[in-house]
Amino acid sequence: MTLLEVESVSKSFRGLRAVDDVSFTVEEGSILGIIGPNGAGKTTLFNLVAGALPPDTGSVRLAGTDVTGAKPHRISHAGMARTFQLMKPFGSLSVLENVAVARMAAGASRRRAPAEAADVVDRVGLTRWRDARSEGLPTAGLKRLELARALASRPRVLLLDEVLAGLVPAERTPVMELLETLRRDDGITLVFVEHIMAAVMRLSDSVLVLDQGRVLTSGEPHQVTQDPRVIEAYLGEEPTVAGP
Amino acid sequence: MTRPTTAHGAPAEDGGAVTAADPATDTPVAATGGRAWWRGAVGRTALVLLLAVLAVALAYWRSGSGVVVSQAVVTGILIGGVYGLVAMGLTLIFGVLDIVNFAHGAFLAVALYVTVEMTGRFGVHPYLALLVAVPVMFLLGAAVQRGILSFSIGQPLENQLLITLGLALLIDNLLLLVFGPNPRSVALPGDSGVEILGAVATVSRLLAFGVALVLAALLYLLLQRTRLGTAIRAVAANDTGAQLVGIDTRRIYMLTFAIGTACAGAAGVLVSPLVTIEPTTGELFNIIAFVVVVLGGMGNVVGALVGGLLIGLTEQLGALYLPGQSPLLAVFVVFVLVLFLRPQGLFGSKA
Amino acid sequence: MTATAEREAAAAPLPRPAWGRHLVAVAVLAVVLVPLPLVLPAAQQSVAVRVLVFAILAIGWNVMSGFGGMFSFGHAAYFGLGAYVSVWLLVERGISPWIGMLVGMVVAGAFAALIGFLALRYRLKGAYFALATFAFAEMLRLIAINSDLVNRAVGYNVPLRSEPSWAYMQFEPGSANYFWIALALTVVALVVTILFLRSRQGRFTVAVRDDEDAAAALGIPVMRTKLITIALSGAITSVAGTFYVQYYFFVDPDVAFGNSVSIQAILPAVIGGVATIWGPVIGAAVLGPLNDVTATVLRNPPPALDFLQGRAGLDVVLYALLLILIVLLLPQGVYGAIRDRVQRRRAGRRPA
Amino acid sequence: MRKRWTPALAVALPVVLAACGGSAPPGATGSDEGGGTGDTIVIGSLHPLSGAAAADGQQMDNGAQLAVDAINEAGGIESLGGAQLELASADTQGAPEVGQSEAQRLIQEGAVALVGTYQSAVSQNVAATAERNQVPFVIDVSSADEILQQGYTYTFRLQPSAEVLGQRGAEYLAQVSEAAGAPAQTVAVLHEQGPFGTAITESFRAQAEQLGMTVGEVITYDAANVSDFTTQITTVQESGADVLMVAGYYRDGVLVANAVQTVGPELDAVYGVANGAFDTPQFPGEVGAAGEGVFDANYRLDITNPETQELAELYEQTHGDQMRTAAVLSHEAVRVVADALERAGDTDPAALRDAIAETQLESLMAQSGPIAFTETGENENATPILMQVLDGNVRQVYPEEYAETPPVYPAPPGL
Repeated sequence: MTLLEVESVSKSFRGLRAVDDVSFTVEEGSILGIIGPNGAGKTTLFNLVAGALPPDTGSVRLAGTDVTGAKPHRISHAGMARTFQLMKPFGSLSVLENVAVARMAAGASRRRAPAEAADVVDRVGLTRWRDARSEGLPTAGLKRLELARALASRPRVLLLDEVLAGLVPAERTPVMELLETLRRDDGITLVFVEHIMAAVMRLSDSVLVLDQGRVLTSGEPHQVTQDPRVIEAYLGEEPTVAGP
Repeated sequence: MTRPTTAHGAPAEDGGAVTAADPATDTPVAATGGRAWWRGAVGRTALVLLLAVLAVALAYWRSGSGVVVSQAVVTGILIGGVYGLVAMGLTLIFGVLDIVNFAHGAFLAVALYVTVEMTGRFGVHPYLALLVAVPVMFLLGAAVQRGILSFSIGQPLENQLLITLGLALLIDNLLLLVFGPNPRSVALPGDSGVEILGAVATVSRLLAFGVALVLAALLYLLLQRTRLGTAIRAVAANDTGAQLVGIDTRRIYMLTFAIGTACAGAAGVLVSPLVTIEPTTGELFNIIAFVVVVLGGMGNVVGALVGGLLIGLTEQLGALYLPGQSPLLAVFVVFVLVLFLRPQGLFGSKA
Repeated sequence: MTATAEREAAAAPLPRPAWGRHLVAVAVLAVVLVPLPLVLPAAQQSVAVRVLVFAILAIGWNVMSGFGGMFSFGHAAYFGLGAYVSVWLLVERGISPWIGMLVGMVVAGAFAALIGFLALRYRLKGAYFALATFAFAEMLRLIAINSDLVNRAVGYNVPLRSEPSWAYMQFEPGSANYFWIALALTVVALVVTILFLRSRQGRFTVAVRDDEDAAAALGIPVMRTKLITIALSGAITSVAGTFYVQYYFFVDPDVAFGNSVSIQAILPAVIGGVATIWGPVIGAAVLGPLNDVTATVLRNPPPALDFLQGRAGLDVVLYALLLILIVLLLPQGVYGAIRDRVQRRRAGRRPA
Repeated sequence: MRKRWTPALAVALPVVLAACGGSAPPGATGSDEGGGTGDTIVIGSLHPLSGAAAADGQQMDNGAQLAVDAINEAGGIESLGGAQLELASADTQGAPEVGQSEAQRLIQEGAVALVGTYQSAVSQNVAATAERNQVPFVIDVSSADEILQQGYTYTFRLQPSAEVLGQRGAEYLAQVSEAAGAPAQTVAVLHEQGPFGTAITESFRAQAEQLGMTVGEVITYDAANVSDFTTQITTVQESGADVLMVAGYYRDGVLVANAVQTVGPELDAVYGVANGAFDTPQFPGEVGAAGEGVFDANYRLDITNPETQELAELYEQTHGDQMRTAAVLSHEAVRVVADALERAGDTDPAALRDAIAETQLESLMAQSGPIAFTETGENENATPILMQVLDGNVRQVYPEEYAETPPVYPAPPGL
């Protein structure tokens, strides 16, 4: 079943087309990787899909319901969660409270939320930091916190904006494993933006390549990386295989 | 102002868009340049002029007397010049240091008393007090910024607000202690009424207005044409960025506050013949000056002048529309409308 | 770079929110303070009541501006509405101020939400938001001054009753009942604040303050959360206004809506500690008597300072100096500083 | 950042301690001054010693102190064994709640009576406090009619009420202009929008219309913010009024005079009623020629009275400043209390109140008789007189018994 349908969405900022007529669909339980050079419009695309920005044109459908331009909290309630590339913790709250708030926002009662949140915290491997003030976490911790909060809202689709960036290779593997279990055991559909090609190759069922706001190509991971246009777009950008 | 959270790192790959769409976070500073801005500014000026003409026509219709309306317009423009004069220093401070400086009126009062002493003791022409008041206020401003305000940088908005309020209270009451409560006055030799367009105005007001124009021009040149001005604008636009290119932001903060306070000093001397001088006189201008600053766009000295004129006119014509209501009500209505519709100020660029 | 080290340090465990302990502390405070009027002489008792009025005012402000992160410089609007609505009902309609208090809360809360909606709808932030709230409070003042409905600039006197009356909140002068009522209202305001912060809605408020985008993405309705916070803040502050009139017997537009009221709402919270439960109370306890202390010290100065006696304005100078010093040296407020200190201790780190 | 802790604590501690000290029971300060006991009797004086009205407030406090000194020098309160008076001064800062708590403090420290306060809002509060504590309160200055309409029995007022001021103001205008053969016909009014200006205007308008004058244009303004009156004066000029009545305070009064000079409307007179500027000694100096000929109908110290002259001289010697009328009223307020103490021979508040209610005391003010109080506590002989700025001095010009010199009417601006 098609869970997420994005149909020719566009967005301009003062004449600059950040996202230009982008369409794609995501099947339930699949993983879509989105790649593209810096400034390709990936984060803007996420903002359009998750409701942080209204698209100028086009539509977004989640499980058959039109959510184009809906407020972010409505989209969240409809079953879509996201993480932010620039981490946005609730700085004054502890890690556990951060996740508990997310549970409550998804409807859990004040009493049950902490226990349920604790499970999520354990699951993403933040147990050690559970009672730490979140704004003091190191980058790796904040990335996991983003993930934990998004998971706490028990989404059907999870949009991940560079959850691996800023992690050292040793830290990446457990996160990738976690993402795989999310799909396998929880049946969560994943859409993720990532620079680290190894992760894209390993996780994605299919890949969407953006360049200058447009879809350059899409398809199976291996086809896409062979595509000369993709190689050209990335030329001089950064190595196609290793992360920064 | 939100509570301090994590300092966000370098700008996002393409994620700056969300914040860029939010006008209130922009920090425009005196004419950020660019042709588009000019075209926009000209357009807005035309719009403002059109509105002004409409307002005058309406006022005429309400009051039915041409003399009254032309007097209101002349008075409004002249008072507006004074408002602009007072707001100029404030807008610089607001734009660069991001401080809502409630002590601005109190600084102005200090200059008033400097003028009183100069004319009273030495019998000099009041405007000669400029030579003393401006440098003295410059040094006072520098000292206050270094000695007090610099410690509050990075503190939340309400802390800074309370510190400047405390300063105002302190200065007002020191003036009361030193000079006593009796009202003083300064007379401008040869001050008399002059007729303009069927209305009358005093020479002192005309002069204050003229000097306000000159001062605005000087400040504009300072900001646009000097190295210091460039540095000030850079700090206003982005202080971390300015620091990265080697600008000593601490020094710029101090100099800007000093310049702003010196402007209050100049304003104090110029308005001294127009007001009754008491320790609390400066407070009269505080509220209006803030309105003017927001109207003109913070950090924008030319905007402050234009904003001052608009408020002066609003006050005068508003009194004709709403007889029996306080003219300030009209001022606040305009203020709120501008806040809502153009929070970056009428002449602020949209960055 | 020490940034990492600092982060590690800052990530020290936060104490779990101890709502229960806060509630117990409120109860203890109440019990300790109840006998106060029996030992305090009348003049000090009126200072104590003033402290409590300031405290309620600031507790209200703190909900919106501390916990909600929306800086209000116009809380005079809600204080004034609480004062005017209740006194109007009392004088013009003979309705008990207790009912007036409830009506005032509703009116102030609704007005606060309306202002909040407009300001947020147009995305005002920081100083701009503050100036907008200020403008609305001033507009209320100016309208009241010229409105026949509320007696224009003359304001209202609370009619004196021949007999003390609980129903009309009026007792003999210096009656301990005034203190007790103020204390009870303060306690209720504190308890409401604590329960609110503990509730889902309160958690949302803090989350939205810390990061709006993240909160929205997690399914928290940002606008609604903010408006609820603002309305609660306005309602709490209005209670201070209602009580003020019943205690001081008089209100006019300047007393109710003047910007000095807005400042008095901010001061205790900042002095005591913004966004802390106890900050406003502690701040009010420090500030309320401060005025009287500076005045008393200067009325009877130590011999060395005798020459200062009778210099008008000096007490205010001293007050202003102390104010500036406190804000500069304790940017987190008294309570905030103590809390940080304790937390650091607990984390086993001594300050550098 | 963290290093700030220690000094911060060092500062905070004394503040907190001081704060605690403030709310603790009064120590040495209170009981030493001790009220009605022993040989000193404390009278509380509540005035705005700081803030916008500090100039008047300080004068008033000085005036009260001079009265206390004079009475003590003359042997104190004889019926109480020559008991000495002591003035306990408090600064209301012009704020109602400060006025209230200071009043409470003074009462607690044993003040047998209170005098004050200048601002009507503060007086309202102090009156309620005095009433509820049953301590007599003699208002020296505060015009709001409402204060004495609350049925208070412990509050008395020396200055004429707004109602009397407005009425007499209208009568004098009618009489003076008629006598000069140029009866005032159309009066324009410019008044500050507070309770003071509004109340004066209402009673003036009622009386003026009864006397056959027309009150035309009525313009209000906000005294706290106004900075120019040229538009308002132009409106007056266009309305064709022949007299401009002005009710306001000092700063705005000065601005009005200046604007009148600038615009130059054709008026027979600029006529203040209880104006805060027009009859002050500073006014002619501040506005120069613009003040010439300006009238003010206001309560006034009677400079034709030798005793008043004496007091004025004494004041100038002691304080190096010209005495204002407000200072005389505070002086009188203390004298009223002292006189009542003398007659009652008792410091009991109730006895004192009854004695004050029966006061018959010669006044240093221009009054139509001795100080005596009506049922509601108004000074029944309080009256304004008419003054005019002539040759750079404020002169008493009407009614005749107080006139230093006859009025000049018409007195077009810039005479």
